[in-house]
Amino acid sequence: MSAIQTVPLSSKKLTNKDYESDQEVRWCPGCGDYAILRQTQKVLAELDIPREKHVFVSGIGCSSRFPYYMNTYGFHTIHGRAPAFATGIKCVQPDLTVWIATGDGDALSIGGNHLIHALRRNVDVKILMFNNRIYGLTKGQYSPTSESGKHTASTPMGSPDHPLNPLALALGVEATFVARSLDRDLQHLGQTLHHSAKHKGSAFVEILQNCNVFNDGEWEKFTDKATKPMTTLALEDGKPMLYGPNKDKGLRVKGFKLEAVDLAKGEAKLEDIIVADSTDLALAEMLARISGKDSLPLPIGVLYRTSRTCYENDVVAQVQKARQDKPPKGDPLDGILRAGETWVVA
Amino acid sequence: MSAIQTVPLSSKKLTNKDYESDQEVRWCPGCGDYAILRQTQKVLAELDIPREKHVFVSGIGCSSRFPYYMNTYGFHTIHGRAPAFATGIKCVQPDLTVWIATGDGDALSIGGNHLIHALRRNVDVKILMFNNRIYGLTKGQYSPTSESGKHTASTPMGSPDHPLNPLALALGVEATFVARSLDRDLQHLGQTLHHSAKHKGSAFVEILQNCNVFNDGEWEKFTDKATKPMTTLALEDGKPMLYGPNKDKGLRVKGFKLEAVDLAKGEAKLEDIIVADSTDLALAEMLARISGKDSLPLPIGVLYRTSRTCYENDVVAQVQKARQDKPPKGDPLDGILRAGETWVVA
Amino acid sequence: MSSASVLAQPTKKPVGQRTDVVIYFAGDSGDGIQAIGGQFGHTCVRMGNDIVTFPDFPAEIRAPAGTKAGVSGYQLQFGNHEVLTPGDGYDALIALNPAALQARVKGLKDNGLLIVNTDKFGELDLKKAQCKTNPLEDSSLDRYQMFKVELTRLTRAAVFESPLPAPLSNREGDRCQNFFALGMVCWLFGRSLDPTLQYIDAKFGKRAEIAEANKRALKAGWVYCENTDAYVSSFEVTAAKMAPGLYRHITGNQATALGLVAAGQKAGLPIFFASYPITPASDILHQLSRYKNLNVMTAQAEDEIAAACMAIGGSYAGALGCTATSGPGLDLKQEAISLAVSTEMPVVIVVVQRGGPSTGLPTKTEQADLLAAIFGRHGECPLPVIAASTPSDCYMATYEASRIAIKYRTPVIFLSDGYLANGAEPWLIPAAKDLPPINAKQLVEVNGVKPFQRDTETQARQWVRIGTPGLEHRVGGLEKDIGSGNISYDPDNHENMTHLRKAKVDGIVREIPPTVIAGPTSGDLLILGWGSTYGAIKSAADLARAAGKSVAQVHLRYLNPLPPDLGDILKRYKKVLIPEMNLGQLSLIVRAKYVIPAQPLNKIKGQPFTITEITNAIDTLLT
Amino acid sequence: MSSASVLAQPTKKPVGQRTDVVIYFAGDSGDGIQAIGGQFGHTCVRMGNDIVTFPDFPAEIRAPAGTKAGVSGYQLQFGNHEVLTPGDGYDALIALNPAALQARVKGLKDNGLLIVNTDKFGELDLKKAQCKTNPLEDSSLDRYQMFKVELTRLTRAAVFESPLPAPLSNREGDRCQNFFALGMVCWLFGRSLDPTLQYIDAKFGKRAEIAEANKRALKAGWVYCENTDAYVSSFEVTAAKMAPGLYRHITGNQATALGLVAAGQKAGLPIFFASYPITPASDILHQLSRYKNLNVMTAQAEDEIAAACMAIGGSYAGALGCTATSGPGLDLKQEAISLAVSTEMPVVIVVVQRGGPSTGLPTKTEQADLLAAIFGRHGECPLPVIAASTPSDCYMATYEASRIAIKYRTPVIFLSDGYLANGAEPWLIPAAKDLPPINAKQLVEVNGVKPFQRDTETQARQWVRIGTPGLEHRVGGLEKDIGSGNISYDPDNHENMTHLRKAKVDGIVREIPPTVIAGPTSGDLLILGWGSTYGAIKSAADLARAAGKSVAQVHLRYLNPLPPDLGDILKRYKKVLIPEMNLGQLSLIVRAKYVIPAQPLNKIKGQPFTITEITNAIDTLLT
Ligand SMILES: Cc1ncc(C[n+]2csc(CCOP(=O)(O)OP(=O)(O)O)c2C)c(N)n1
Ligand SMILES: Cc1ncc(C[n+]2csc(CCOP(=O)(O)OP(=O)(O)O)c2C)c(N)n1
Ligand code: SF4
Ligand code: SF4
Ligand SMILES: [Mg+2]
Ligand SMILES: [Mg+2]
Repeated sequence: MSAIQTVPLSSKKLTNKDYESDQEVRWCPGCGDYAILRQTQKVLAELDIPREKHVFVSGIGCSSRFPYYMNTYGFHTIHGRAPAFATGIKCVQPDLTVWIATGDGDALSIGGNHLIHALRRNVDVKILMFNNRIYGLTKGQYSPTSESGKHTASTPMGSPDHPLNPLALALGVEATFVARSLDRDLQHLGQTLHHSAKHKGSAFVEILQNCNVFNDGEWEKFTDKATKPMTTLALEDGKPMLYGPNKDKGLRVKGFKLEAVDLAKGEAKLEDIIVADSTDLALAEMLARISGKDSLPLPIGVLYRTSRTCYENDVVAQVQKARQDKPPKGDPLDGILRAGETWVVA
Repeated sequence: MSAIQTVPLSSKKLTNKDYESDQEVRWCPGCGDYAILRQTQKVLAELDIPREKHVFVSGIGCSSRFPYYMNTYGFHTIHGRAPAFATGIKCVQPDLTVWIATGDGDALSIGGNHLIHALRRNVDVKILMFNNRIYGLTKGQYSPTSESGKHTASTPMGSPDHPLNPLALALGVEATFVARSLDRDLQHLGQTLHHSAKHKGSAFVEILQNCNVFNDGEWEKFTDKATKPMTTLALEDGKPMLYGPNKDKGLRVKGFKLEAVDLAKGEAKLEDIIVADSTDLALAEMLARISGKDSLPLPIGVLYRTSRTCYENDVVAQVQKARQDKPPKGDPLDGILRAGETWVVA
Repeated sequence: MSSASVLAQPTKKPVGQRTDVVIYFAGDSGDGIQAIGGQFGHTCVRMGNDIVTFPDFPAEIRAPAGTKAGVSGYQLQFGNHEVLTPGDGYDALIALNPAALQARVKGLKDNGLLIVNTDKFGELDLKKAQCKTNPLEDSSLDRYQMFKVELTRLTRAAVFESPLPAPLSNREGDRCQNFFALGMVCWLFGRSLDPTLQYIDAKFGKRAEIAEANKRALKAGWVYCENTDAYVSSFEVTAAKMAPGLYRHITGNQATALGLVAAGQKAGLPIFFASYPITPASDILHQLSRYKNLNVMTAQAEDEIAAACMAIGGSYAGALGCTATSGPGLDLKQEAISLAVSTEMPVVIVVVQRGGPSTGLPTKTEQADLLAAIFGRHGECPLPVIAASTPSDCYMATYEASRIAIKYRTPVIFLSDGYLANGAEPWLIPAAKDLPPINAKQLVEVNGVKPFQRDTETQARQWVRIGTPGLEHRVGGLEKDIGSGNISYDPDNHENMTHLRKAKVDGIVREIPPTVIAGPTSGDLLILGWGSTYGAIKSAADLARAAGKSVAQVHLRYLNPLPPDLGDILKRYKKVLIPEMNLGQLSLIVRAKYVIPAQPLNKIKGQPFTITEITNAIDTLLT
Repeated sequence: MSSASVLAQPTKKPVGQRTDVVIYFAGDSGDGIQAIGGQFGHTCVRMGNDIVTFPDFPAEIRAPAGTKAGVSGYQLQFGNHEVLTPGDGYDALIALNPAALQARVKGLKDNGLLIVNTDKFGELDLKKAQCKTNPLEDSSLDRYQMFKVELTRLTRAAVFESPLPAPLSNREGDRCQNFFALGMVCWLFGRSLDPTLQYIDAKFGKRAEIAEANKRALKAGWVYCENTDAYVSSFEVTAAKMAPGLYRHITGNQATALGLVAAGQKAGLPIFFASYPITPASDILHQLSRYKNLNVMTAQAEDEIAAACMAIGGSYAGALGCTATSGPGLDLKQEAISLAVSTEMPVVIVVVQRGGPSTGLPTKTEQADLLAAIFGRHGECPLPVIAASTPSDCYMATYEASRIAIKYRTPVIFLSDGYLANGAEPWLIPAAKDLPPINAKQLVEVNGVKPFQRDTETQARQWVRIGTPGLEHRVGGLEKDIGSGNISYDPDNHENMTHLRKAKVDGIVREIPPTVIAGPTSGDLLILGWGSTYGAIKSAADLARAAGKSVAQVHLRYLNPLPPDLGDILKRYKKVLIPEMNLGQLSLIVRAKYVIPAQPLNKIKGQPFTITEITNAIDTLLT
């Protein structure tokens, strides 16, 4: 174990309020970030973790202002690098619960490399990526998740980029926990955050978030009460993948492809419907490819989870092992200064 | 079309020799890079592209010395950034054939972000990633593809990182061409390079390469004549995935998993064996997950290909369209200087 | 579209005369302050005044309503003479809420006009603004001419006076308050409403009810002043004597974008501009992406490093590669710029400086990236650095940066700043034909010239058009043999190449015209400046000379290399004062190079110098 | 393991005496030159000499055999007095092939001893080395004492003289040539074979046949000289008078690693070292990853940016965060370092300078990152910069950098260079107890102290142990209110914070002991230096004083801030000379700060200064 330790107070039960910092929240009125903030405060209050053990790390962006509003430890760093800071923090104090609040630009554009390395290393951090498919803070340029052809401040003739699929990327680098939720589905968001907090290892959570100033309505068809039942599919392990207002539509496999079927119309039977299983990587990859643009409903919830040693555990374990195997004798510093070949001049 | 044009010479048929530069090749004797160099020279001589239309761009590393040895245009840039340079080059001269020579460290460690963005944008570059699972040039530290637990100069107690799977990463970001080949299988390498050159769009080719100084024998079981038939599977579109010295072993799907079966032992029939289809993404993802560590053979060849607009095409097309739609009148510069609201002071 | 100048709105009240006026509009981020500020400036210009503007807004997209942090401001000076700064104190402050009042009233001159919206001084409003007492009721504002207006109520009354072309919510109606305020200000300073009426039509044309509501509010504000009994009087500022010709408005970022386009056109090269958004530089990307019809390619890269590398790749392939960023992005680009130095690629790097260090004050101005621009790369890695002095000057400065980059085959850093970038001024539109030529000769055929051969005058190496048959060669960041360009580890060669790189940049002095001295060519004090401090320094120096003091001014365009005659000039004055919005960066270079004890005058508040601050420094030094 | 000193191998031939000798081993990259160079140095040390070494190898892992580009060299001076540089000219050159001869013979003194392997002068060898004629046959080498040896043949004969414990291929046998050469050199300079015999056993112990072959070659080389009729004579260098105590060898990179470990131990903090490999800094990571038992965590990051950020994260979490890199990596880390300045995180950034710009000369030394270290970040972003003067001095310099980082809660840059990093010297091992204490107090409980409260003396803010209940707070890179640490856009606050950051760093002068002047405390000439030029400057200054000249020397550890007494000292000399392996970076700062016309002496060849070069500059200045 690292030498850095703090003494936890006996933690009395806390409420959302206890997680609100004294700083004014400075997002645009109506921004989806508010809901995410409130849910996060709520989930933290429900967790069995003392408040002082939470650290929120962020990069730069509207979303990255998040730490200021959480009455926990917080580090608002530089654009795109939050995963690297978080890795340092985790190695030195592995018992902290480290959260990263990041945007689609922060995480996937300038920060893409740090993100994929944190995920493959399985650093035990919870990454909440607020995906509004736009750069909010810099006033409306397209982001790596913006659809191609998008007209923005920097692309008056349409974006020439093919978008990144955040979940496919996370799976591609073998993230151990991959999920998606929505700013406007508070309950689902709360649950998903809860699952991510409980996961030991990197948890990647894409949160579809509305930027009502620069990209209003981007996710409306998935969040609007009227269309949501048909456009989204809430995954629940062990349950068949059903959706629709009457839960009578479902997903079936055909070859290596997923297919939407209508049970009511007799297109398939319940047994044909795939049962959600977040431990199945190949299935997760197929689900991750659903874009919500065609007839298939967009999966929300936990797409994939597995378990693997966390990076910081290995880092710390090596120190422990070295200290056991080669316990420093006498003044340890003198020991290493004098190690190796030495000679005496009289 | 961009304004930058060059006049091609009527190209006489060239040979390997014509692609050898006058610079001494400075890799360690026995390094796998030599074979890759020779095959590339050979493939280029066979292509129907004038020599001066080839540009080799590289980052830093042993592998990144590649451009110096090619008698084409070449740009040895900085560590990890070759894809960004190549993107600039392609936008300005889209008719060049741009190659990137890179290492596992250059491409996936410091350069991971540029790689994934070039791939998703589908910039028409051919990325040859020499994967020796080590940092050669800096003398033997572990790389992002090194297996975890690996003992290297920087990890005397073993690497704490879970490795990246380059092909799964490329698929995760929707690369349009994903392949693998070996430094020691000259014919296969030549073919694969040929396919990549013919692909319009980003081609990502992982080449398993031996660094005989710092990581000797890393791929031996896949390259050694004795073991190769059992450990590798050469993909050929339309052909069943058979392998083994007598081509009597094959791959079959079970659920969402691949399974090795022995036809000779009657474990399956030929019809059960999957037929290679490089247009099937889900299949490609499953194949990409084969690590070669368990009983399944490592797939080599083209795992996946699809077609999508190239980034630079869009960039150039927008310029063309703007010039058509808003053709500058008179002195075009005066035109835009005077555009918008103006007034006269008498 | 070109439009004639407009006349003042006729008023029935008496009108005073002024030579210049400074106005400050302040309100919430959501109140439309930038819109009416810009519109007022535009109106002044159409009426023949010279103006300087200074938008000043928070770093948040929309900070919490009603708080001081959320205040958006727009300062503007207009006059009947050359106007050089947004002005020191304001003659009038329009404060749409208590927070705006609290945050900005410090700048209002004694006896200045203070317009406040009394409808926004409820208890909650005061609390959000952290007012302990109501400033309208305590005597804290006694030294101003207060003009209290029930802006919200009056606006609503005007907007909903008669049926609109389509229904509008109360909230939408309230959004017209800014135009009511603008209407008032137009009356007060005898400004025409026409340009604003045109603007409203153009902007809201698609929703006639909104256009109509705003027009009603604007006119109502004007009429309110014309009819009100409140003791305020109208002032007029006559037109300035401006050089005749065709004018337009221009901000520094627009001018920067146009300068690059101009360079591309004159050089006959495509522009390849790759950038990553960052305040206050993003607009350059936005602007350029609208000039594609002039052979401009734009790319939004994944980060600043990629942007710089793409730009270099673009230059390598024969375009003029450029990129723009601000401080944090400059740090990130340095390694790539270093490669451009080593491989001699013509690239223009625009740096719009903002408050640092780190994220610092992203929407505020500063000049603290000069040393980073000159010295911020590892190794001996010289490159030219050029700066602009006013928003419109960004045009020629960027053009010059491009010209030098191309002629000398070198990356060039052009330093702008937040104040230049967002500030607007009227601009006598220059003619394309008057620009100095740019010779962007590339080697496009085998003619005996080698890729690494140098121009004997400039030391620039060939710019080979890649793709040309017979000129295949390799470049890279390792040290190169001075003759062949092949990799060389030879010690003497490295020293020679290092000197060559330095000599090449130092040789750019031959591009620098004789330094212009405003004022006496020798004397008591020389004020040496660079960048956006120009206006304040000139005003203060002019004032000092008018007061009989021996004060001269030199303002630098070339920061590296410095003008060849500068050393001699500096020695002709007893003292040298260097005002900078940093802790003395040009001072350091001047002291080191000329070994003279130049006096720094530093301000580092995210705000431009006021004339008074410089005047005070002059007075201190001369007594 | 500690080992006693050894005695010279007994010889039957006459032995001359020398006070010091410079030897240069040169051969192909694959010839094992670094091994025998190191082993020879080690032997000298064991015999009581002082030594300085200078390994000099190509950037390629293994450049093409037989070419000049592939030459690997090892220069070494040993003496019976304090040795300060690897020496100017060599007394002896051992050239294992024509390329090595061609590339290095320039450095051999007239009448110097030249040992060549005649078996390697075939036509192909000569061609690879680009020799037009055979240098052994033309008269180009007449001014040297040539000692021609059929090294390959003789080695084979020795190795295969009798059966080996296991069979060995010819190629493997040939690999022993370097030890044959070493055996010869040991005879020539009266060195014991014992340390090398021990080394061979330790290194090849597992393959007895290889160990035996190498031992045979070593001894054969010795015997060959003892018996040969060639006219060469043996020299002896007696032991130097070195301070008594326990010694070890140390390179700069080892010393740097140990300095960090020492700081962690003394501060009672874990070390969290995150780095990305880069020549010549990688070894620091390698070293530290072997000290995990001393509470050292090491991480190989995905790039330099991540490394810096991880280190800062480590400091934020309460460890001493550190990172090491070289020039290109410094560029990349600057934005993160800027955040560490803004948030006041104690981080040590080691920069091992190498030839630039860009990739430059990665395996060669240079001092050209000083200005980038001090000024290379956007905004006003001050931090302390510290340098070491010898390989072993890296220990104390790194320790001091860490101490200051922790005490002042600031990132500190420690500047090493390629010459220090790879150079080795004997080191009188210091005792842990003699190190100055480091007070790494962290706030670990609620006791009325606020997270942003400052120490009144140092201005350092609290180092809050995150995870402590009741101290929850937020930090970030936006400007912070000077009192509360909350985000503040207030203009005056920004100016105050900017001054505070500068004052905090400037205040570190209180840590700087009075400057040590070697030589007269006033006089004709002061040589001011920093970093690895120490030995050459000291030697030249000592020589000049011995020749009756008024020459003093000051060598700086603290580059930012500079020592408080430096200004006064500089003024006491008629002239100031500043030798640097760059184009005058310290010169620039000294000239700017003290407004004195200090003279730069610049060398930028990837090679350290020779004593002669500095002596010449002294002579020029003093006549
Ligand atoms: C190094 C650097 N480059 C660029 C910026 C400017 N910048 C700040 S936030 C941002 C993108 C924000 O987009 P996103 O991460 O999606 O966050 P959002 O505002 O949409 O929540 C950019 C480009 C910066 N602060 N630092
Ligand atoms: C910015 C920067 N960081 C680090 C380095 C040092 N460096 C050079 S090559 C390399 C890694 C090489 O590994 P890889 O890409 O796998 O190439 P290989 O040598 O194995 O072919 C590193 C870390 C550098 N040159 N520049
Ligand atoms: S700009 Fe968009 S993302 Fe940012 S605070 Fe406003 S609504 Fe939210
Ligand atoms: S170090 Fe390895 S990869 Fe590099 S040249 Fe040598 S064998 Fe090849
Ligand atoms: Mg976003
Ligand atoms: Mg490698």
